[in-house]
Amino acid sequence: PEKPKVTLAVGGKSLVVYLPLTVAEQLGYFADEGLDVRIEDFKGGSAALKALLGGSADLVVGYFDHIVRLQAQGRDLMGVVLMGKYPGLVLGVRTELADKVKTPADLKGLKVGVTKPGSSTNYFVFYLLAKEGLKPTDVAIIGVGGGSSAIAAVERGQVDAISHVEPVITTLEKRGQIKVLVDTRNKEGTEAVFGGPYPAATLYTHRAFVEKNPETTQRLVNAIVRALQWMQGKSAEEVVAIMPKAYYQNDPELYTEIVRNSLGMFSENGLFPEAGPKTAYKVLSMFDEKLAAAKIDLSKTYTNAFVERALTR
Amino acid sequence: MDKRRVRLLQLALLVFLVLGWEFSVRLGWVDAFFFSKPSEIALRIFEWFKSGEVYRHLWITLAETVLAFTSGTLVGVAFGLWLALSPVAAAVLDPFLKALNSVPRVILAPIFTLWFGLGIASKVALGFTLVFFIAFFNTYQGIREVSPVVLANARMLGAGRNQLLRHVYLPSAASWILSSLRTSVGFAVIGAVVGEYLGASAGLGYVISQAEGVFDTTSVFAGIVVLAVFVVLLDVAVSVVERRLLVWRPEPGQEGGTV
Amino acid sequence: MDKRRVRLLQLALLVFLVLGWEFSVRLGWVDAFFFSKPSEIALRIFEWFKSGEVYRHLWITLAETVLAFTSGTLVGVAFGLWLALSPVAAAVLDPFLKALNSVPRVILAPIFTLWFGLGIASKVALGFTLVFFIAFFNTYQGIREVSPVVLANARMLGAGRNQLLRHVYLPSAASWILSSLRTSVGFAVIGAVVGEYLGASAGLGYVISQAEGVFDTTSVFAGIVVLAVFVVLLDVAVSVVERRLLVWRPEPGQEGGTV
Amino acid sequence: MVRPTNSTPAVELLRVTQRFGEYTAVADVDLRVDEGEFVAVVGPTGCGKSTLLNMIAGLRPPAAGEVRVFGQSLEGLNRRAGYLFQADALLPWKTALGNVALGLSFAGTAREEAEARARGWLAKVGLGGFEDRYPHQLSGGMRKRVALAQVLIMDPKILLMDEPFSALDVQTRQLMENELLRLWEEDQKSVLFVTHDLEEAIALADRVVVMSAGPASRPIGNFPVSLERPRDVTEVRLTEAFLEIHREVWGLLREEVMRAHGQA
Amino acid sequence: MVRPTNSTPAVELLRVTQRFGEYTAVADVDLRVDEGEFVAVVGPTGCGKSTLLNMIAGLRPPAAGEVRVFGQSLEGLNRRAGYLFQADALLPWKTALGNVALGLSFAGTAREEAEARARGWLAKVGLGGFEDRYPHQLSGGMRKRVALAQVLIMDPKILLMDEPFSALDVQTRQLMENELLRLWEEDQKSVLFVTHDLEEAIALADRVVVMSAGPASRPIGNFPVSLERPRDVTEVRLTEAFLEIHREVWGLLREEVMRAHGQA
Ligand SMILES: Nc1ncnc2c1ncn2[C@@H]1O[C@H](COP(=O)(O)OP(=O)(O)OP(=O)(O)O)[C@@H](O)[C@H]1O
Ligand SMILES: Nc1ncnc2c1ncn2[C@@H]1O[C@H](COP(=O)(O)OP(=O)(O)OP(=O)(O)O)[C@@H](O)[C@H]1O
Ligand SMILES: [Mg+2]
Ligand SMILES: [Mg+2]
Repeated sequence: PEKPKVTLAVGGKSLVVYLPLTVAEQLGYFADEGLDVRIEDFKGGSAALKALLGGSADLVVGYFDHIVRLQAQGRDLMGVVLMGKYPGLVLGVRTELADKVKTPADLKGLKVGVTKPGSSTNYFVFYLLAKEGLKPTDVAIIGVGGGSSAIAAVERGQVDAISHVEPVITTLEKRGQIKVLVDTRNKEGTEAVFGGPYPAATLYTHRAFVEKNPETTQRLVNAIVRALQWMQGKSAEEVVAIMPKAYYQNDPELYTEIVRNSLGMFSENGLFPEAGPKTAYKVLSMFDEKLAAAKIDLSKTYTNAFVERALTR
Repeated sequence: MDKRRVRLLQLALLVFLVLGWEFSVRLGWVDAFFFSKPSEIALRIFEWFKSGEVYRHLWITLAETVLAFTSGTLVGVAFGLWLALSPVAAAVLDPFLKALNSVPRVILAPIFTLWFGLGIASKVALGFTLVFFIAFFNTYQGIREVSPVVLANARMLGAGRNQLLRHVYLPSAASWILSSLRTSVGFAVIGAVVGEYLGASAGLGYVISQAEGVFDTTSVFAGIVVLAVFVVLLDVAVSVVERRLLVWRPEPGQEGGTV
Repeated sequence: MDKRRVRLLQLALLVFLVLGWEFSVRLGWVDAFFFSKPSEIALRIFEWFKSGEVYRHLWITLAETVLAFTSGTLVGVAFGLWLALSPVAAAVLDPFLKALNSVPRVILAPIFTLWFGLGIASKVALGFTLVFFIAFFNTYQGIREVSPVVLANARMLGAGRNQLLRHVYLPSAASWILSSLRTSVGFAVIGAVVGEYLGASAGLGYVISQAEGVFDTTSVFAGIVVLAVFVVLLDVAVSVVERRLLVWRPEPGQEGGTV
Repeated sequence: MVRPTNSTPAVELLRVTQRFGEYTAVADVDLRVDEGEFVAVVGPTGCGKSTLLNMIAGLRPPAAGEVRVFGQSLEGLNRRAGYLFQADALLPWKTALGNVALGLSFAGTAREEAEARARGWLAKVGLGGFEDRYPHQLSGGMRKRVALAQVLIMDPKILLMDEPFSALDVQTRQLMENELLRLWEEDQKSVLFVTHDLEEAIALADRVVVMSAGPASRPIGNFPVSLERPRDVTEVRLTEAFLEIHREVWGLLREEVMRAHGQA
Repeated sequence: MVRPTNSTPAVELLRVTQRFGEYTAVADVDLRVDEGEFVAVVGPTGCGKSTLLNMIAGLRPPAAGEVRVFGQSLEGLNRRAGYLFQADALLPWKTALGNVALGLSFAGTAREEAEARARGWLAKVGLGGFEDRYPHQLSGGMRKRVALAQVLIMDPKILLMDEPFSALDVQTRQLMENELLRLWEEDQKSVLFVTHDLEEAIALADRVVVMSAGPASRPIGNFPVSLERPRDVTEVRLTEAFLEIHREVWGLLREEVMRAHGQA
């Protein structure tokens, strides 16, 4: 390959949405392709993206949303393989309020926790409200952070509902703190909410990188696709078994549960469904005037060429 | 040395930095995505103040900073005094304090949320843990630097423990303590902003965090600039206190009688 | 006051804290999800060292800390010296430095990555920005505290600028500078760890960050404990330096001739 | 006027030794200051005079032996004593007035009263008008006088004075000496007065103690001064008796100093 | 032996004034120290003697008037002068040896040589064996002697001495005085010597200058001392000529001090 040493940036490597990356790493698929992949872990997808833009990382494993946003800012980024078909965003409500709040419409006047203002979890709430005819200002959005501070915020009653991703959701569920209202970890939920597939975890980079290093890109895609295929039909326990011990040692049961809840999210072959990017753009541009104003050629945000080649091997 | 020349030089330096920045961006030497442009940042700040939306955030951050600063300083100074005057306690607690000071506060955020909720208190707590140690270490050392002759004199004149504190230890350690204030003003702000950044619903850190989420570097820098101006103003306040407390010192070059 | 008693008291305090923690968790007063259990933490640390996987991380964090600490201290002291001896420069730069010190380093992380890449350098830079200011402010103040008589004496004896620095300013400011080292050891570690925490592929901060991602509080605390022990050891090194540099001081209660 | 020898001495040193690390400054010192007695201590520089005063003040306990104050073994600070230090010991952050009023305010005297009395004392030491100066704004001799007022205002029963007048010009010095004598005569103070000025020692004291050169210094001479009281320090210097004692002490001291310098 | 009056004076003050804020310490002072001349300055405490020395040392430029050194107007520090400060000015972080060797090492002398010479000087001031002590481990008089050695080792052309011997016992003081005279006579040093001891002033100097009481102090008396050289400081005190000058100066000083105290 043109570039046997590759640096991948990821915003939270141990997060379950990026599971296929760890699978490929743990099973040695990158090495099998003759690549020396170094995975740099960041706090959050936007930090990982900045590492790419700054030139210190070659590719990013992150959310598709970012590609769309950055296209609007004139950065020619493109996804080369899709790992998550569904965004995995979940809206839950504190158990005590479960009988009062049955749909997003009931959130009016309540405090909703999100990872960070301006993040996907935040827009997810806005989107749900908009679908019910409510305005963003009808709820109070509170940033609760990504990790256990989110748990703390719910348990202390600092927020009434929470829009978050794994592992926070399953953890809260297991602790009996929330009841899930809206769930996009699976096909039904995602289609009910977004009316179509919504691409999530993606391996992406600059178009220039892809053009300059087609072989390297191909091999990376090969490894990821192989990991996705390996995951097909595996049980949560089987997947957990190959994970680094650090991921599950604290509470294997909880981790297995999280994986089980998430297995449906992953793409079985890595292909971007054609409707996916449109859904993403539609949702994102609802709350971002700059994005709405920008002319974005969605066909440039991804390519299935590498995946197709990988699948024919 | 005169005030006006200093102000002029400062202005010149500022203009130079700002222009350098502006042109580096415009000429494409640095990437606007990461650095934005001073002109845009200025515009953004102007808009913030014009629309008035920034006041609420500024006010919250100010409150957090001032609370963290005063509580951290007071407790740090008190603790420093106590330990400096109780050698055994100091020897025993020393490694514990050092160890505590090395804990990255960012990691403690969940615990702060758990204990203090998401409101002002948890940000104040975060700032407190930064300010406290700076005030503590400086006070501790300052007290130990007290001139033994002056101390002995005050004791012979019948000073009790509290009187020694008030009339000897504190004035003597004043320049140490004030110096710690200089450093910790900045850290108090950092505590507040990082706290907001990690989870909040208002404050400058919140604004910055939100801007970061949508890659709005201009707003991020606008936030930083507002912050910085804010700290410089706070520091002026500290300087005023310092000048009032240290009237008794020889100004450099005016030490006639002593030399 | 004797060493053994101090060690015993420290041990007692440690045992008390650890047992208190353990039982609060076991009795359900505090939630193991957030606080883990000392016994488990100890076990985890033991496993880390047994399997040897922690050494690589420890080594990287150590390297970053030491680099940030030494570079930050050296540059901070040099800068402090320079400004303390050039009143105009000090007056001009003062607000700029204050403003810079107030910038939350967490927000700068992406820029550091941009400039210094993903390796050690960007973490060192983060630690540097913390250590620098502490060393700078303390040195600056320490230099200004030099006794005017001693200074005049050295000048009359023919000391040039560099000789004044070496024989008067630096020894006189030594206790200020050393005190800043005490504070900044902790901050150097924080810089390194936060840098790793925000983006890295190795180091204790990385370990902690990974653990946080899967709610492995035990590993988070294990990381913090390893860190803390590590800082206490670094601090012992600083103390040794301090004792060697300050032999000339009266030990408390030994100031016979002076009193 | 010869003072009555009181039964319990104000200060008594019993085989007192002081060490600094390896160095023995004073060894096996026996010394006694009766109530109302004025004792002057002279000796080669560095012999251990300040060391003695520090022990009597309770600032540094002796390595061996015992210090007794009014018959009681001294523990901690000597609360009956006022100590005029050899080194500059004013609080740099207090004005002259604040420094002089300090002891009174420690004792709980109301601020106005303390300041009024401090003002009076500053005038007595010739520093009226300098109330608001900080120590660094005063000359060496002025600082010494402020320190003098600072101690005397407290009216202590025992006065420890370490070269109090050496930074003063001759005339001011004599004014201060006379003032000191007046105070001492007014109420039976016990004074231990370290000086290098032999004439001053003889002119003021009831007894002059001569210390040997260090290390391991101790008193080697004890000269009672039987000059009339009240004395005027200027006039007394011209009497025959004065010159007699002066010659004696001088001879002994000279020997000691020569010995010390010979040793080195 | 009367010194020849040289045409360019070593130090010359021309209508020099010094102020501290509102307070005028010295005003319109004219003073001249010839090359090889030994001038003693006496005056009431706080009149401005140290202030004068500071100006001549170049540590604080005068508020008005001019200081000339060997005919040249003084800018910045006076590099020809050695200054023995009134206050403690040793470097606390250097041993006695290190302090004495300091000036030489600043001048680039090799370490061994500097230390050897410093050792010699310490012995001369009677402090052989105390080389390794830090200042805080020395007595007041010992520190003064270290400072003396520190200045004299540099062999400056102009010597400014501010009460150098006041902390020494009489005998050590006389040893030092004789040493100083010897040095001065060996090579035409110009000395400006501040003291409160009138006898010392007359015994040592070619000329005694009396300052008036402050504020706005200036020289009000100028007494040439025409005693034979070389002098022995002990013996010269007994001569008639000595007593004559002493009486004169004394009278003037007494008046000044009384005026000062009366004022206050
Ligand atoms: N902290 C100390 N460490 C070591 N030696 C000391 C210390 N303090 C005093 N000494 C020594 O003890 C001796 C006596 O000192 P002291 O100050 O009592 O002398 P002194 O009689 O007051 O002299 P002077 O007349 O010069 O004031 C000196 O040799 C001094 O060097
Ligand atoms: N920094 C200062 N600020 C204000 N006044 C000062 C300062 N330095 C000196 N003075 C005043 O100047 C006058 C002269 O001081 P100086 O130290 O020269 O006196 P001196 O003649 O050396 O006295 P002494 O014999 O006591 O040493 C004093 O009245 C003093 O209070
Ligand atoms: Mg003494
Ligand atoms: Mg003086």
